[in-house]
Amino acid sequence: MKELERTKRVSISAVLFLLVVVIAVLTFKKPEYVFEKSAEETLEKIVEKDYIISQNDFEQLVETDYEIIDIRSNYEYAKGHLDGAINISTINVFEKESSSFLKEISDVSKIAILYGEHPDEANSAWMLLYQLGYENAKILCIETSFVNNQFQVKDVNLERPTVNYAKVLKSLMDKEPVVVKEKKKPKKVITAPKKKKRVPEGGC
Amino acid sequence: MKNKKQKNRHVYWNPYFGGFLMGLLIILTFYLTGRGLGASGALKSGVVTIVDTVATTHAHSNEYYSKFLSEDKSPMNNWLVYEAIGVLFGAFLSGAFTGRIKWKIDHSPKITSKRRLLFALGGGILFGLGAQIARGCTSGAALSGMAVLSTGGFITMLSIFGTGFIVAYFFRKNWI
Amino acid sequence: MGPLIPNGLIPLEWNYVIAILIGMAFGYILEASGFSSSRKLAGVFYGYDFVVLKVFFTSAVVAVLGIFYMDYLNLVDITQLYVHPTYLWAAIIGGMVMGVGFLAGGFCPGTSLCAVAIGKIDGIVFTIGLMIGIFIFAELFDVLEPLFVGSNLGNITLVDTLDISPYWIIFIFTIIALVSFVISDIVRKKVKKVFY
Amino acid sequence: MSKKYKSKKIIITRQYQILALILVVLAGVLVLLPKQTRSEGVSPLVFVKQAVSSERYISTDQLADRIINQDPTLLLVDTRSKKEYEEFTLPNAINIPLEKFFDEEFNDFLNQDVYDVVLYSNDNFYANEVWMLGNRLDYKNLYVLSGGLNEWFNTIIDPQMPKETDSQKEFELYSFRKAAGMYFGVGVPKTETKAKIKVEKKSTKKVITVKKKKKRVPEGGC
Repeated sequence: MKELERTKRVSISAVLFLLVVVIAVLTFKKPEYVFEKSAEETLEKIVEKDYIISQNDFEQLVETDYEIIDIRSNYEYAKGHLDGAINISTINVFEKESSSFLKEISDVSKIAILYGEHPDEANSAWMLLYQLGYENAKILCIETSFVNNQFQVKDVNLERPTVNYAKVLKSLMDKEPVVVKEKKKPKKVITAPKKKKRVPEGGC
Repeated sequence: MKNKKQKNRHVYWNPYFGGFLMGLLIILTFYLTGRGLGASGALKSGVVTIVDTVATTHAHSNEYYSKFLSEDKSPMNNWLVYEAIGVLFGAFLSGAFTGRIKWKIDHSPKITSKRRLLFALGGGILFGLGAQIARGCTSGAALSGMAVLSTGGFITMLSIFGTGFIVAYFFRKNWI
Repeated sequence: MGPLIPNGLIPLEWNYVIAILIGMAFGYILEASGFSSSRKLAGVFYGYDFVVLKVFFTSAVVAVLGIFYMDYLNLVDITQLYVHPTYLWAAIIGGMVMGVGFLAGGFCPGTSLCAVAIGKIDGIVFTIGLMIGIFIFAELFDVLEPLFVGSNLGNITLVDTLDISPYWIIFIFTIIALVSFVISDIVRKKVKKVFY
Repeated sequence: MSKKYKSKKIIITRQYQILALILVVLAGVLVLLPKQTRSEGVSPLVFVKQAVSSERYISTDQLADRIINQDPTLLLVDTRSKKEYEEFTLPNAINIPLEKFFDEEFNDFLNQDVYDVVLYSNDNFYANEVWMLGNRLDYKNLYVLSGGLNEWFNTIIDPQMPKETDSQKEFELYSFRKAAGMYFGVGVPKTETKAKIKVEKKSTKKVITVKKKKKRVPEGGC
C-alpha cells in the first residue's frame, strides 16, 4: 500500500512541464495571415456572383466610392493601366504597404475594383482577398491588352458558350468526312461588343 | 539484494507522478495517432477471433461479431490489440524491476481465495458487458474521453464511480 | 501539424510499432502506480487508498491541458482527434454495470492486463470474465441493440453540451480535481488504515 | 524523531501546494490567452503562390491525347450547371456544379490522390473557382482545362486549317486535332456516333478515398 511520499520527481517533472509550456507559448508566433472566411462561406459567395461588376455598372459608380486596383505585374502596369489604378499584383498582397492600403479602403468601405489581363486573373486575387476577409472587393469584368502601344480594354462575357455545342457537334457529325476536311469554317470569335474606353496616354 | 527487493515490493510511484506521466502519454498518443488509449477493445478482438475460429457461420450471422469481421483482415490485426500486447510487456517489465512478479491472489483476509476468484469472474463478466454497452472502459471511454472533453467520457466516468460508491457497501467484506 | 499518423506525417506501417511502444509505456505506468493490485484499486471506494482517483484526475488534467495548449500552438488539430461518441443511455447504463463489476472484480480491463502480466491469479480470472462478458453481450446483441445504438448524440464534447469556452471548462475541471485531492487526503486520514 | 517527521511533512505539503498552483496557473493562462481565429486548409501564403502559377492549366491538346489513350488516371469534372452538362459534355465526365462543391457525394471525387481531376466549364472561370476552393483545402491533383469548352471546340472539334505559310509543326498539330476530332465523333458516319454519345455520359470511375483526410477516426477507444 505504500507509495513514495517523496515529491522530488513530481516537482521536477511538473516544473519541466511548466517550462516547456511557457517556452512554447513565448516562442509561439501567431500566423500573420489567416483566412477569415471558411471555404464553405467562400463558396456561398461565389455562387451569388454579385462580386463581378460589368463595365457599364462600373461607370455608374461615384468616383469616391471605389479604388481601382491593377493586379497585374509591375511591368504590365507600367506599360499602361486604367486611370487612377493602383498596382498591387496578387503575389504582393501580403506586402506591408499593400495590406495596409487594402485595410484602409476596407475600413472606409470603399469598393476595391480588381482588374487584370482577364477576369480569371483578377479572380485569383479576389478569392484571396475575400477569404482574407476583405468583403469589399469586386472584379471588373474586362479584358485588358496592350496592342500597338495602346492600352486597350474590352468587355468579356464570362462562361458564355461561343457556340451551341450540341447543335454544332451534330451538324459536324452529319457531314461526310470529306466535306469536313475541305471545309474551312472561320473560327467563331467571342462577339462581345468592343468598346474602346479609357485609353490612357499610351505607353508609360 | 534480495532484501532490497523485498523492501521495494510494495513501494509504488507517487500517484501524482504516475498520473503526470500517464497524462503525458495520453497527449503523446493523441498527438501521434489521433485517438486515445484503450484496453477492452483488444479483448473484444480476441473474443471475435475465438468465436470466428470455433463457429465461423455463427460469427458471420451475428450482427455484432460481423461488424468486426472482414474478408481480408483478421480482427486481431487491430491497433488496440498491439497496444494490449504492449501493456502486458510494460507491466511485466515494471513488475520485474521491483520484484512484484509472483503468483498471487489479492483479497481481504476475511474471505477465501475461492470466493475472491468467483467474485473476480462475476465482476469481469459484468465489466465486459458494461464496457461493450458503453463502447469503452475506464481507459478508453473515461480517461481518453476526458482528455478531449468528450461528454460521453465524463458521463461514463461519473456513472462508473457513482455506482461504485453506491454499491461499495455490499462488497465491503471483499476488500476491507 | 498533428495528429501525425492520420495526417500521413508518419507512415502507416509504424502504426503498430507505435501501438506496442505506447502500450508498453501505458502498462509500465499503470503497474508502477500500483494499478495491478485490486485491493489498492478498490481502496478508493472505502477511503483507505485514493491512488486511483489521484492518478486518474492528474492524468486527465495534464492531458487536457497539454492537448489544448498544443491545439493553441497549432501543433495538433483538435477537430481531428477521435472524440468518444456519446450515447447517453448506453453510457449511463454501461457505466453502472461497469461500476458493479469494478467493485465485485476489483479491476478494470487495462489494470487487469497489468495484473495478468505480473501473475495475479485474480487478474487472470477477471480477464477471462471480461471475455465471457463480451461474449454474452455479442450473443444478446439483438436484445441490447436498442440501448446500444439509441440516444445517439454524436461525437460531442462538453463544449457543445454546456456551451461555454473549453478553456473555462478546463479551468473548472482543474479546480475540481485539486479540491478532490485535498478531500481525499482528509478522508484518508480519518479512515481506519488497511494493510495489505 | 517525530518532530523531524512533522517538519518533513510540512515541506511536502508546501510542495504539493506549489504543484497545485502550477496546474491552476497553467489552466488560468489558457483561459486568459488571446483567442485566435483558426481556418481550415492551407495558409494564405501558400494559397497565393498556387493561385498565381499557371501550372494548373492543361491544354486541350494534352487532354485530347489523354482521353484518346484512355488514361485510367484521368477524371473529367464538368463544373457547369446540370442542364448544360446534359446537353453536351466530354466523354465520361461527371457533373459537379459549382454550388455543389461541398456535397458529400462529390468529396470522394475531388479530395483524393488517385486521379488527375481535370475541371472545365465553358471557359476558365467556374473551373478556376472550383480549383481555387480545392487549392484552399489542399486537394491534390486538380487541373483546369485551359480555355474550357470554348477552346475545346475551337481546337479539337473544329480546328482551323493552318495557312500555307505556317510551319510544319502547325500542320502536324492540325492533323492531330483532326484525328482527335474524329475520335470524338466528328466526321464519322452517323449511326456509330450516336451510340458513342450515349456511352459518353456514364461515369464508371471507382472512387478511392484518401484516408488521411477523414476528420474523425471512426473506431477508437476501448
